[in-house]
Amino acid sequence: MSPELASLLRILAAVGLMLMNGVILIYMLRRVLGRLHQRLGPVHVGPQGLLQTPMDVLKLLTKEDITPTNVDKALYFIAPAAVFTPSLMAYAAIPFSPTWMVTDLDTGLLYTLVVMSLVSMGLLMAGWASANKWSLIGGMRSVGQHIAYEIPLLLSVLPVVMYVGTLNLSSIVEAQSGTWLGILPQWFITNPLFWPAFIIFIVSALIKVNQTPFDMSEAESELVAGFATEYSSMKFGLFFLSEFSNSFIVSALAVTLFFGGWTLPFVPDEVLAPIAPVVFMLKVYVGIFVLMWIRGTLPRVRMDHLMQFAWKILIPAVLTWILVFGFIIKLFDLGRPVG
Amino acid sequence: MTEPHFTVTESGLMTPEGMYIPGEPPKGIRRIPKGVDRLGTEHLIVNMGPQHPSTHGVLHLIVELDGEEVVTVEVSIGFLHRGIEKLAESRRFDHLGTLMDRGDYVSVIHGEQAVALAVEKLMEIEVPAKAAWIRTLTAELTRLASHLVWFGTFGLDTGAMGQFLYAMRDREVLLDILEEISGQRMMFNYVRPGGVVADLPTGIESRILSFCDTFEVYLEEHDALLGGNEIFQARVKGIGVVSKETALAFGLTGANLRASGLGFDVRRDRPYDAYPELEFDIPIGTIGDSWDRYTVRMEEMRQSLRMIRQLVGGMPGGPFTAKVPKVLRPPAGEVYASVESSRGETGIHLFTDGGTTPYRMHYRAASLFTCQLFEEILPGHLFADACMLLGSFDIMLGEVDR
Amino acid sequence: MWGKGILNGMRITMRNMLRGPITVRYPYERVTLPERARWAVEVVRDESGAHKCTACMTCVRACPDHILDLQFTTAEDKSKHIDYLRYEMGACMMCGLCVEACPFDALKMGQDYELAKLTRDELTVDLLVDVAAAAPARAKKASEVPAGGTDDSRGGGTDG
Amino acid sequence: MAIDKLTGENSLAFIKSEQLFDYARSNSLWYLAFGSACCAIEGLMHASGPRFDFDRMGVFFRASPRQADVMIVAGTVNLKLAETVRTLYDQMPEPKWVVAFGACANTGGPFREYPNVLLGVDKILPVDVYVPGCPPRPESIHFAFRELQKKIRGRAEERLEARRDSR
Repeated sequence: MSPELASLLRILAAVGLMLMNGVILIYMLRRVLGRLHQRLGPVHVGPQGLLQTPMDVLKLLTKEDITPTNVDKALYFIAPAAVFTPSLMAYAAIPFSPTWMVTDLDTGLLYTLVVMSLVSMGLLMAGWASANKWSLIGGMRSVGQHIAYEIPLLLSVLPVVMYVGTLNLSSIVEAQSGTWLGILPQWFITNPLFWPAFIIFIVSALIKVNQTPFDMSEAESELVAGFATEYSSMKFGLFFLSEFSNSFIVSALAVTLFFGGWTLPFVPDEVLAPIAPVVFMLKVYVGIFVLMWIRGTLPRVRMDHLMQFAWKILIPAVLTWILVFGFIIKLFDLGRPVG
Repeated sequence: MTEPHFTVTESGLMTPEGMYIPGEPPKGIRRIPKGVDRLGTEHLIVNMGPQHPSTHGVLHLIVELDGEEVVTVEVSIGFLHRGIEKLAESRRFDHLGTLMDRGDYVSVIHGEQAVALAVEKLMEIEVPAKAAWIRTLTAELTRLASHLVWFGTFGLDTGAMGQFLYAMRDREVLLDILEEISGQRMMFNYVRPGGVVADLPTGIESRILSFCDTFEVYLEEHDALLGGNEIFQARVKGIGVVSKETALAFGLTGANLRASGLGFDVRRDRPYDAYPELEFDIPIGTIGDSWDRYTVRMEEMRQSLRMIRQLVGGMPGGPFTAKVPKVLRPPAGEVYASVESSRGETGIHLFTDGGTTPYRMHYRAASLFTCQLFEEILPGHLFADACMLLGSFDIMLGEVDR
Repeated sequence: MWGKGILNGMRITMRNMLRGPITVRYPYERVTLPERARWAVEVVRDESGAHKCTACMTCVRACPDHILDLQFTTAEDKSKHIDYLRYEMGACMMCGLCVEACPFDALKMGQDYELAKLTRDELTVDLLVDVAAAAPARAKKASEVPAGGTDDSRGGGTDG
Repeated sequence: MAIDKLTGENSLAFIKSEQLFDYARSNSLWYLAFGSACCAIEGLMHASGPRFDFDRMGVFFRASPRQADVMIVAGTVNLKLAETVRTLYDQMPEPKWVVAFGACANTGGPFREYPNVLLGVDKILPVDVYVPGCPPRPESIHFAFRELQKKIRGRAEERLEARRDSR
């Protein structure tokens, strides 16, 4: 097989995975939220309601596609794609197993974070082009929160990068294989040195996925449907899918950086190799369940509280922590650069 | 965009009401001229409602926003005007309850009770003890159900779906009990002049008591889930402060008034039915912000539970209705009777001319007074807070528009 | 500490999740209605299908919404013959006042809440027409139409 | 001509795919969260609450009319509100359905003697299902949605029928 064909196949697999993921995650969200609220969630369409999201997608595909009169037609049309494409591109560098990934970028971490930050541009486009005041406020809010939390998100992964000395995601995973003293898995989450970074990462990542408690940009009780107010049919479906795809990416990043990716402690490599993607996906889905649990519990944060938290607390905190962390690993010579 | 209603002259802005002086509101009007403020940005006017998730019905607010800050608010009501007061003039006195049910459609019994009390006052009917106690019991159960709707939608306004669904879960049990007593889940048509329609069904006492036991646990959970949440506290504390003077000036009653630190409660100050024989406390807030309104209502739910326990325990025997003629014909005159509904004082002012229908009925609805307050309270808050403020006041549009 | 309340809230939602769902799977399970439940007005019939209405007009006068319409003709021997007792189900608020007023207990509040109709004409019914007697005729009419694939009354094809 | 037989509007392939889409539509009815009065509590809030859980049937609410399939008119519509209701209906994308929930939406209900109240929402919208009751139980709206699903699925059946007859 020629390398071009192989990479094409990989890209197609990533697209398929993303669509599948979106469909499964929407179903999972409805079931999990249902259970959290002592309901059932969709159960009547297909066995255990499994056909529910395919039905929704089919319906959205055949709905009338309304273009309101006063919209900026070009932007209105591009915006869903501009939101959807980055969240698809972000799949490229995620290491599902030692061999399963679209491409093993040397700057994989940076690439993923940068591509994810493109989403906010699409949201602003949608908000601006819709010629709707709710959409405009929603788009503005989303840009505000994304820009504010880009910085702590980028900075919070720095301790990991300083520790392993690489931006390559699969190298970061490899650095976490093995155990501490034969008891704990050698994931970064088991090392107290990484806890502050992890907390900051989780908070800023939650904001990136636009979910409660940080769903100001589509706050249902305030802005009707935020940036997506004027979108109908599959354009809306793309927003919907990309939101879930984002939560997958965020969870996958957290697993890669802090929970050891596809590694498992006490399992020899030859056993692990075939089941590595399964292990990875399981970890990611546990992470997504926690996201949904948070979503079903917390009320929404106010915009100005959020901004103050970012600029006044989170960014100084993460900068300080990077400084302290750098001193610690330099003083005690803790860094374990790979490669 | 409409035409700006000002002209620019050499000395500044000329509005129809006079010269605009920066930093001060224009003379005679509160509205800052459109499109002008200290940043020089254009104000955004959004129409909130009649279809908007956080207006709880069909309230229409015309909100002028400067960025995210609310500058002015105009309340537009009347989307649910269906002539309850006018239709009452063609309804017999014992049928008035069916109209009042649909006035404040969440605290239903209180409307029926107010009508019944008014007619009884006119005709000087002595209500048997048991009827009074059953009425009070159903009224307190309804108060719980109504406060649960407030709690759920307040949670929904803050973006938390869980609270809403948990509140609905508890309300289901309450509605089952009320359905068993009266026959319908919402529009009971149970209280009539002279008493109630039917006796309590057998075995309902144990159901009510077991509900009280479970709900006591759930109520503390609700309080911890929403009230204990730091995000929620940061959003409600110090927001929407209604001072004592404002509260009095706008004629607030009920929990909104008590949150401002004024302890007026019809149940205690103008007691009716079985309330004089019950032991209960009246929670009072301190500064009148959203947090006070929240805590006062939560405490009211606990007091309601306490009252329900007393009512079930001490239910007297005897007939459940007084001897009343089949067709009520009160003497000519006028009467005012009020009850403490979940939203404040619900009053009925009846004018009669000796016929079988009222000559005129006035319905004093607490939410209408709360509605007027928005134009005063909302400006200066962020838009997100404005949505929450609407939730914290607990208005019911059926009562506002009637 | 800031954040304690949030964690406590997460604990509470998890506890609620473990309590299990309370959902009634409606078409397959039903809530038993209490005895006093009031839904659409029905006419009380004895075994032979005869009703007790004497056309006294009390219910028509009692109805606050004026949705009952009773027409009768008086024969030469002063016996009343009821033409129809028309009942606008679509406007009924099911308050039960007509049933309370009826001196002959000829009316009762039904317990059937599945009242959804597809056309407006079906919202007005003649209460005195015996539905049980008319049923065979309707069944015959239905049998002429071939049965649809997914079209069974309680629960579609793939419900599970 | 030949290709028309295979893909035309009355071809079996077309009708069968329509049938599939109708099945999908009937199983994913998102409703517009717009209640005006009493019925909103029962028909929208309690019906989607934990006890009667609308989500089971794939029915959940959208706040924006652009994403809704069904409009549940729950409550009294008076002349001032009628314009809004009509606008909301016009903003919904095709195919769309209307459920008139409760006595007021059906015929004006207890308030129909008042001149300001609209005598049934079918005066301004094409109503598909009427649900009597004041307010109806949450199960009533579930039943109404099942009726609506049957109606949606029945459309393709009718066309197949017509096709068979035309041969």
